[in-house]
This record gives sequence, C-alpha cells and structure tokens, in this order.
Amino acid sequence: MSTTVIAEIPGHELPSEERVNYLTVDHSVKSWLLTHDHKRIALLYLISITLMFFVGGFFAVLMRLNLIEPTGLVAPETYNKLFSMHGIIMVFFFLVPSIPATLGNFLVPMMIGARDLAFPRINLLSWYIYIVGAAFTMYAVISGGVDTGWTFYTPYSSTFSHSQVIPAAVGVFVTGFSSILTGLNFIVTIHKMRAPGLTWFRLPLFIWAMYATSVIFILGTPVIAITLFLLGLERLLHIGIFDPAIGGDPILFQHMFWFYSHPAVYIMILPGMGVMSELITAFSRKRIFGYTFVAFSSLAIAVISFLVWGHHMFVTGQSVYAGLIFSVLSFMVAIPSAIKVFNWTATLYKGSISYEAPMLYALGFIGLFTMGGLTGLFLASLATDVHLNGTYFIVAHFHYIMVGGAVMAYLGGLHFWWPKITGRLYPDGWARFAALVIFVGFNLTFFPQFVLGYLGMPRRYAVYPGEFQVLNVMSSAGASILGVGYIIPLVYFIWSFKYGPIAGPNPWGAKGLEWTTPSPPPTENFEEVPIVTEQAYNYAGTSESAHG
Amino acid sequence: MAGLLRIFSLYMTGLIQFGLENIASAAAWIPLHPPTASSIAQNVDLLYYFLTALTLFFTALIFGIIFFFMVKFRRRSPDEIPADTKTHLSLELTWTIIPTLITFVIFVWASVLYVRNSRPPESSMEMFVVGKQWMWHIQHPEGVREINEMHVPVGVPVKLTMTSEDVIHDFYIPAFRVKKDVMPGRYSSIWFQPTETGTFHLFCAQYCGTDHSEMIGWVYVMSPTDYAAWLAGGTKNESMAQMGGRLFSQLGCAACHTSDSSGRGPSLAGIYGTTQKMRDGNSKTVDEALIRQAIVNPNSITLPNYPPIMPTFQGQVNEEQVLQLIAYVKSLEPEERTTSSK
Amino acid sequence: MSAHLVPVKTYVGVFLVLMVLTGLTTGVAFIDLHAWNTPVALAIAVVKMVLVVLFFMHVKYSPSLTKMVIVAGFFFLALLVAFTLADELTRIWSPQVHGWSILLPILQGRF
Amino acid sequence: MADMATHNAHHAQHDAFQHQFEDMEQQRDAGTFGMWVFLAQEIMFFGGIFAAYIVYRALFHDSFEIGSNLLNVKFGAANTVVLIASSLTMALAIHAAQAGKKGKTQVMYLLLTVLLGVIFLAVKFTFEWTADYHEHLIPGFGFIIRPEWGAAGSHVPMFFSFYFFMTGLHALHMIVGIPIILIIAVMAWRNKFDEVYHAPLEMVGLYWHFVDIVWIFLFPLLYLVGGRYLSNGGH
Repeated sequence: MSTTVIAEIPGHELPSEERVNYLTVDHSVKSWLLTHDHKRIALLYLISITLMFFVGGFFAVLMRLNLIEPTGLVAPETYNKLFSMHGIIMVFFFLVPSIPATLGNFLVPMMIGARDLAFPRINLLSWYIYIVGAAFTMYAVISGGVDTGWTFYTPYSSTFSHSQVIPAAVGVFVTGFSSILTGLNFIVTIHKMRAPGLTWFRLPLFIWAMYATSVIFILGTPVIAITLFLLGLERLLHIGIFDPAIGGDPILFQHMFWFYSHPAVYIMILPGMGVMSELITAFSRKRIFGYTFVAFSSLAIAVISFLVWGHHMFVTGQSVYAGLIFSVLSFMVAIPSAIKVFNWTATLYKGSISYEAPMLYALGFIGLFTMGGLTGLFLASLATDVHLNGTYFIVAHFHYIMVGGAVMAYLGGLHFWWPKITGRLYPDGWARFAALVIFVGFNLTFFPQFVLGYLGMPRRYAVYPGEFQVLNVMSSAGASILGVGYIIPLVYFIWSFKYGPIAGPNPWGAKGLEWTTPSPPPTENFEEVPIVTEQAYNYAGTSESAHG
Repeated sequence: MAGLLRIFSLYMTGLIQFGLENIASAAAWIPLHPPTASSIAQNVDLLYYFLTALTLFFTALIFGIIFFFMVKFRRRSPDEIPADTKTHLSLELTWTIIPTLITFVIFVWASVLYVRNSRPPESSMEMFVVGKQWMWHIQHPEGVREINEMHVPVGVPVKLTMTSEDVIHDFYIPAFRVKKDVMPGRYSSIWFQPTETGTFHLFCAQYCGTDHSEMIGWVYVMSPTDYAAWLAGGTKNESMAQMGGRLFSQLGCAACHTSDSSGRGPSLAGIYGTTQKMRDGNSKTVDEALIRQAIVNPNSITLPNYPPIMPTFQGQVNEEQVLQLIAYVKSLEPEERTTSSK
Repeated sequence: MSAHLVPVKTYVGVFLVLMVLTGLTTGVAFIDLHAWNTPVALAIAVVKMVLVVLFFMHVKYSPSLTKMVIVAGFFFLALLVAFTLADELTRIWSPQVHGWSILLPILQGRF
Repeated sequence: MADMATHNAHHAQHDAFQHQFEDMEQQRDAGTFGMWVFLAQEIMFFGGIFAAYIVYRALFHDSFEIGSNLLNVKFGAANTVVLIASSLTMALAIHAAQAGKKGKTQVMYLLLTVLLGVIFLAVKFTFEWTADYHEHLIPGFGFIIRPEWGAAGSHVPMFFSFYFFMTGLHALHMIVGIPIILIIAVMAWRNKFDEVYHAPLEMVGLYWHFVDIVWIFLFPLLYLVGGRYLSNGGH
C-alpha cells in the first residue's frame, strides 16, 4: 500500500514519520497466509466472509426473481436448491462468523490492551478450517446443490433427497469447529489477558457481547456437529436413528438441530448488539445508560437462549405441556433484548448526536431490531404460532433480526472501525446514501412478507397462488434496491484503500483502548501495556465513584 | 459516479410513478386479511390484532423517541461534550418489569386459547388424511376418496386423523387457522368447525421435496343439504368400514380373529377404546396407533395368552388400507363379542 | 496445575479406589435390583468421574474458574437431555387428545 | 515506569515464552484454561450422542436391554481397567515433570500410557468388534434380527448403531490422542519439560483423562444396561 500524500485535504496531518504498521510490515503472500497477527487474520476473514456474503446474496436475488411470477421462472428443483444454498451459506458462512471473526478478531485484543489473542496459531487454524468448510460447501454448490433447506430435516435429508447432502453437511460440520476455536480464543483472552486496571465492569460492552457469543459457540456448536455427523452416517449406512421407516424418530433430529440453531440466531445478533453499544456511545459522546444492565443482559440472552428451542416445533405434534414450557421460556428470552433497546434509546438522551454513516446504521438497527424482536412474540405465543409457523411471517421475522439487525450492525461496525483497520477514511456522503438505500430497500423487501405470512403463504414455495403476487412483486422490487444498497459500500471501501484520505488515530473522537493506538496499528498494538483507570465510554471525564 | 446516480434516480422515479398511478386501486388488490372461516379463527385473530397493535405501538414509540432525541440533542459544535447523566435504577426496573408483565399476559391469553383449541368436541365428524409425496389423499368415513380436495358441511366440527407415507408434510388451512405436521409412521390430528361456506386454500407447510409447492388443494365448505347431495352423488363405493371388512377377509385376518374368539387371535369386536393388559403388566388403551402397530409390527404387542405368531403386514397394506382396517375394527359392535377371556 | 505437587501416593490410592469401583459396578450389574440397576451404575460412574477430575486432572488445586467451566458443560448437557425428554415422553402419537392424566401411564410404563 | 522494567525482565526467562503474554505464569494459566474450555466443548460433543442414546433407551427400553446383554462384559470391564491404568501412568508422567525428574522417566510413563491405549484399542477392535461382525450384529453390514428377541427385536439394530457410533467416536479420540502423546514423548526425551514449563504435557494429560472419563460413562451405559441378570446373561 503506497501511502500517497494527499496535501489538499485540510485537517488530516501527514504521517509524521513512515511508521511500520501491521499492513506494511511484510508484503509477501507467505506473511499473510501464515500470519499469527490477529489483525491480519481478521482481514483474511473479512475477505472470505464478504465473498460468501455475495455468493449467498446472489442466490437471494435469483429467489426473488423467481417469485415475481406465481408460476415461477426456474424449475422447482432449482428453486429448492436456491433457498437451501442461500440459507446454508448465509447462516453458517456469513452471519455466524461475520462480526466475531472480523471485527471481533481485530478488536478483542486491542480493546483489552493485549498484544494478541491467547492462541494466535489456533486463530489461524480457525481461518483455515473455515476455508476447508467453505470449500466443501462450494463443492456441494457446484456439483448439483443441496435441496434440503438449511435445516436438513430428516427423513427427507437422510433417505429421500437425491442432492449433495453429504458434502454440504460435512462443510457445515467442519466450519462449526472454526467458530468453536474462535470462541475458545475469545473466552481465554478476555479472562486472562486484560490490561492492568481493566476490571470486568470497565470493559467495553463489545467485549461483553463477544464473551456471551463465545459461550454459545463453545456450548452449542458441538451439538450440531454431532447431529450432522449422525445424519451423514445414517444417509450413508441406512441405519435408522432418525428415519421412521427403520424405527428412528425424526423429532429427535429436530431437537438436536434446534438445540444449537436457536442459540445460533443469538450468536448472530449478540455481536451486533455489542457493536451497537459502541456506536451509540461514540456518536452521542455519552456513557451508556445502565452499563451493568446491558452487560448482564448479554449473558442472560446467552444462557436463556439454550432453553427455548422448542418454539420451532410447536406444530410437530408436541404435547400441550412441552409447548407451554417452551412458550413461557421463549417470552423470557425477549426481556433482555427489550432492556438493551430501551438502554440504547436512553443513552441518546441529552447526548450530542452526530449523523455519520455508522450512526445511521445504528439508528436503523434499533428500529428494525425492535420490529424484529416484537414479531418474535407472535411466534412465541402458542395460538398464533399455529397459524404463522412455516409461513412467510417467519421469513420476515428472522430477516428483520438478521438483515435488519446483524447485517446493519456489521456494516455500522465496519464503517466505524474502517479508519482503524486500514488507516483510511471512506467517503461519508456515499456511505450515508448507501445506509438510507439499504434501510428503504430492506423495509420494502421484508414488510410485505409479514402480510404474506398472515395471509398464509407457506415458506419455500417455488410457485404460489395468484392472489399473493402483488406482495411478492413489492418484495422483489425491494430486494433489487437492497442489492444495489449492498454493492455501494463494496465499491467505496475498495476505493478508500488507495484513495481514501489518511485517517488519524481517533477520527471520531471515541473512547476505547483501540483508539489510543495509531491507525493502522503496529503489529504489537501497544508499545507498552496501557493502564486503565476509568470506566468505559467516560466522555464526560467523571470519576467512577460519581455514580453507580 | 454521476452516471450511476442518474441511472438510479431514473429507476426510482419510475418506481414512484408506478406507485402513484396505482395507489388508488392498490388498496383493492393488495390482500391484507385471510378469510376467517372457522370457529377458532376469530379468537386467534383477536390475539393477532393485539400483538400487531403492541408491535406497532412500541416500534412507533422507539422511532419517535429516537427522532425526537436526534433533533433535540444534535451536535451543535464539533468538540461539544455533553454532561454525564445518572443511571436511574428505578427506570431500569420499570422497563424490565413492564415487558415481563406484558409478555406474561400474552402467554396466558395464547396458552388458554391453544389448550382450548387443541381439544376436538366429542361430536365431531371423523375424516382421514394421508399425505404422500406431493398430494393429499382425503377419505370420508362414508367411503368417498378425494385427492387434494376436501368437501365438508358448514357448522359441523371435523376431526382429521392424519399420517404420511414418506416424509414430514404439514396440513395447513389458513382460513381455519389450523396446522399440524403430518409425520410418517405416526398419527396426528387437528380439528376445525367451518363457519362460512366457500372454497379455501389447503397448503403443505413443511418442506417435503421437489413439488412441495404443488402439494396444495381446496377445501369446499358446503351447506348441509349440498353436502348430502354431493356425498350421495359421489362414486358409489362402500364406506371405509365396509372396505376395511373386505380387506379383513381378503388378507386372512378373519381366520384368526373370529368374532367368537375361538380362533388363534383375540376377537376384535368392540376392542377399540378398551384398555388391554400386556404380558409385562402395564396396560395400553386400544387406539388407532395401537391397531396400526398391531398391523405393521404385530409381535411388539405381547398379549398375555396369545403367542406372538401374527405375521407383519408392513408393505402389503398402504396407509389408506390401514385406515380402512381401523375403521372396520372400530365399527365392530361390542355385543357380538363373547365375554373376553382376558 | 499450579506449582502444587501431588504426591505419587495419592495417585496410586485414587487408582486403587477406581479399580474397586469398576469391580463394584460390574458385580452389582449381575444382581437384580429391578429398576435400581441403572441409577446405581450411573452413580458409581459419577463417583469415578469426580475422582479422576479432582485428582488426576488437578481440579482440586486449580482456580474456581476451571470448576465453573466443568459445571457449565454438564449443566447445558443436562438441559439438552431434560428438555428433549420432556417433549419426547409426553408425545401421544394417537389422535386421542387426553386431559391431564396422560402423564401417569407414560412415567410408569417407561422407567 | 518501574514495573515496566521488571515487567520486561520476565521476558527473557524461558525460550518457550510467547510474546503476547506478560509472563510464564499467565501463559500456563491461559493454556490450561483454554484446554478446559475445549473439554467443555467435548462434553457437549459427546453429550449430543449420549442425549440421543438416553432418549432412545427411554423409548425402546427392552430392545436396548437385549442389545446390551449381547455385549461381552468381560472385555468391557478389562478395557475399563486398562484405560484407568493408562490414566494413572499419564498422571505420573505429569508428576515426573512437575517434580523435575529427568526426561527419561517422563518418557517411560508416556510410553506406558501409549502401550495401555494400544492394548485398549486392540481388545476393542480385534476381540469385540470382529466377534460382533461374525455374529451379524453390525447394522448396515449384514445385521440379522434373531427371532428369539421376540417383540422388541425391531429396535435392537438401533442399539447397536448407537454402540458402534459411541465406541467408534471414543476410539477415534484415542487414535488421535496416541500420536500426540508420542510427539510429547519425543519433546520430553529432549528434556524440554521442567518444573516451570510443562504445559503441553499437562494439556495432553487433561485430554487423555477426558477420554478416560468418557469411557467411564460409556461402559455402564452400554454394557450394563438394566443389569446382566437376564436369562441369557450374555457371553
């Protein structure tokens, strides 16, 4: 990266002397592929995850094109493969690793004042395992695709499907270990390598969210690994664990699958919440409102998320008693999320709010996540879930949480820390425009699907009755706007690598150890280990004893 | 960049123009509400409206507060540092307790509705549904068999006994607000009481393979007289019980299961609904699932004084024939049985 | 784990106890305790596990953080087993929808 | 700045020191804690298949009892003894390093552990599994449901698929563990481990003890299901 000096941009001082940072220390390919530096591994993840995002997005665009016509454009088998691959790639290869592996890898050591993660070599191994898993899944895509949906429900996936179920299952099985290793690294680093003076309640809330996510990584991911392992064996050897014809029980597969997959949706949203706490405080220059409540609600979500998976199976003939247990617990898991949203809103009170692009993403996140969370109540209550289960209402609900929540937070975090990662500023005008386009496109895509769901249009339909066409065309129009909205950041981020103005160590004037390092930071992050004396986001400089 | 902007603005103006032209008629052909055609639909809709109102209220509240704060507390000068605000524990507790109470209210309301809806009335008409990869077989007790269509009289509660021959399907009628997964090798049941005549959609709501989206059909709710006429006009074959009887003798079941229990198997007259003691002591009620198990996997039922010599009929009878045999067994009257020797 | 040095005598002692317990659990299995056979076998297995964890894996001398990790692991495993059984055992696969009484025959029949 | 000086003095203290840590003590703490988090994940990995086994045993009680009685308790118990012994020798190897004994004693215990592990695998594969193969008890490879099993015969193959999955997964963990112990033995032979630095040896020890604990639970759950007093009493 040649650092061209841009004189005419006022206010950005020239780099005083040519410091060696983690990007310029070595340009050889070997230094990138065998790096131990958590920042470089974060960039490796960033590239592979962006690639997988656009592959998954491509399938989404094809699905929306197909749904413009009630009779569909592609053959039903192809549509089934499209939605299955869209689901598998987006869930396991983009949403689960997106914030933890990119922003988390880059920021966890820097935010707690460490030189690197506890196990750098395991961190690199985690990326290689992710690439092996992605290779298996790409092989499954190229060699005919898998048509079982991202849920791999038996007995369809074990005996009746004739598609590439085994490579896809192996791909997801392998990638699971990549997220386990990331989670292991974060837990050990956060516990054992905090800077002196950095007690648990002085940690930035992003770290709390990463810690809660890592707990779910460690305790949830192995169960889906063993489940897909059993599914693969059953498909190969025709022995009846999940296959009812040979005495097995498909309900048990659903239990073991959802035991991981519901906490997995919290793996996707918790890091987003962590980024949110950073953005809201940085752009309103105020301490978070109710720090302990927000911190502990992250842990509460991580624990309660393991108790609620039964709400995915209310209509599978579950007994009334099991239904009641899972329903009441599903309502309980909504409370910590509500607390977080109220606390973020309260943080804005009496702040000095500025509207750079990250803040637009943050404010968009709060609105859309509230909408997504509250529609979850429809699905936790037994009576309405009977009507809404398996319809487009569910599709709209989880897209509001994942695309409206997790992807918005991911883009917001990427914009917020881009100057620190690359040492360059992106064009803020274009960034705000892209944020608005994404917000509008998103709502136009997924709000009609709530109505479709209430009307009763089932999920995963390649062709549908005529009266649903209007809403589907609206949704497809919104999807095209959303697609354009996602291309714009890709363009100006790449542009900013070369031509973006040089960013100072703290372009936003934000608090946090990562902003005390030069940007891009040197390989060992800090010349000497920083000593922390105040609590997080202390913009007003009040001493800790001043308030609770 | 400017070119891109121009293309994009053209695209947007076209879209807005299209919207404006059709805004008047839009409300007409954008369907917003499914028909409410069953006894429980009204109650489910009430809960749905309450939840929608709750969602819109809180979303509007949050958006409103945010916009208000964004305008009121916007940053006046680049280096403005706002004063720190105290954390109010009382405020935190209020917005923890209030959502908990609201969710508890919703939970109780929804659960009461669910428990009440899960129990079919005693007098409901019985019908049998078999889901097969990408079609629905529906059998009326009177013997009429339909594919992807179901004729029901209005006002009469109908209880469906459903099973699948291959993968998991899901019997879903949006207008009646009923849905239940249909599991292979097991029976599940739903009930509904249509309150409006008309034709309503029938969907498969659990992904079941290539033509999952073709596995749809229609439910025709007719007035009782039309229904009787349709039934009479239907194909003149015997009722399910009669078909079951024919199968019962065809497959040689009658040889062992004689009505006076002199044969090697137990007499089946009036056995449906009774509880039988098994060899290992615990007793099982004889219901559809047990009869099906007896047909498909006979020696897994160990009756005390009958040797497990009954051959399995798995593969010889498909799910519809099993349902017919069950209907036949249920139709046998108790008084034909001599006192059982159990 | 910490510099705490466990004498060899303790290791051998724990090993002998484990041998005795293995013999016990195998022997007990040949005695008909009706429904109690499985709980007894599991109890012995848990005792053996606790011995191995405390002494061979030095958890007795390591910080409480390690103990918390082990307890968390088994707690979430217990969640998986408990909730899956709560649903699997209360399912009634016949179309009869019973009142509250369905739990009694289920529990008697199964255990 | 005073503590900075002392702080940097720690660095040059041991060649195995990694730069991202403050000192050796923190490096060992992190390593052991990391290993325990990995073992918590392994608990959930084996836990998944144990949960499936428990559910099926509750649903098909009698066929699992029949299946369990067909297994050979003598080999099972012998294997348990062998594996616990290997756990002992591994613990003694770690003890030798902690007590500062020379590399050779550490290597002797480690090789003993490997030997016992190999004996365990040998007993399992050559005696138990091949015997089961000849008796047509391996589902998917010519499993024959015997008439004398009567009513519960249809689910006995399910028991055996669980038996082979669980013991196979456990054996796989041992097959992965044994080469790692050999690598550690080579490092021990080069006197790499002393009182201060023996983290790799300790981590392999934790892994091996975990594998032993899995077998401690596998043995009663598979071999002693509902007791051995049934009529045929197994062989």
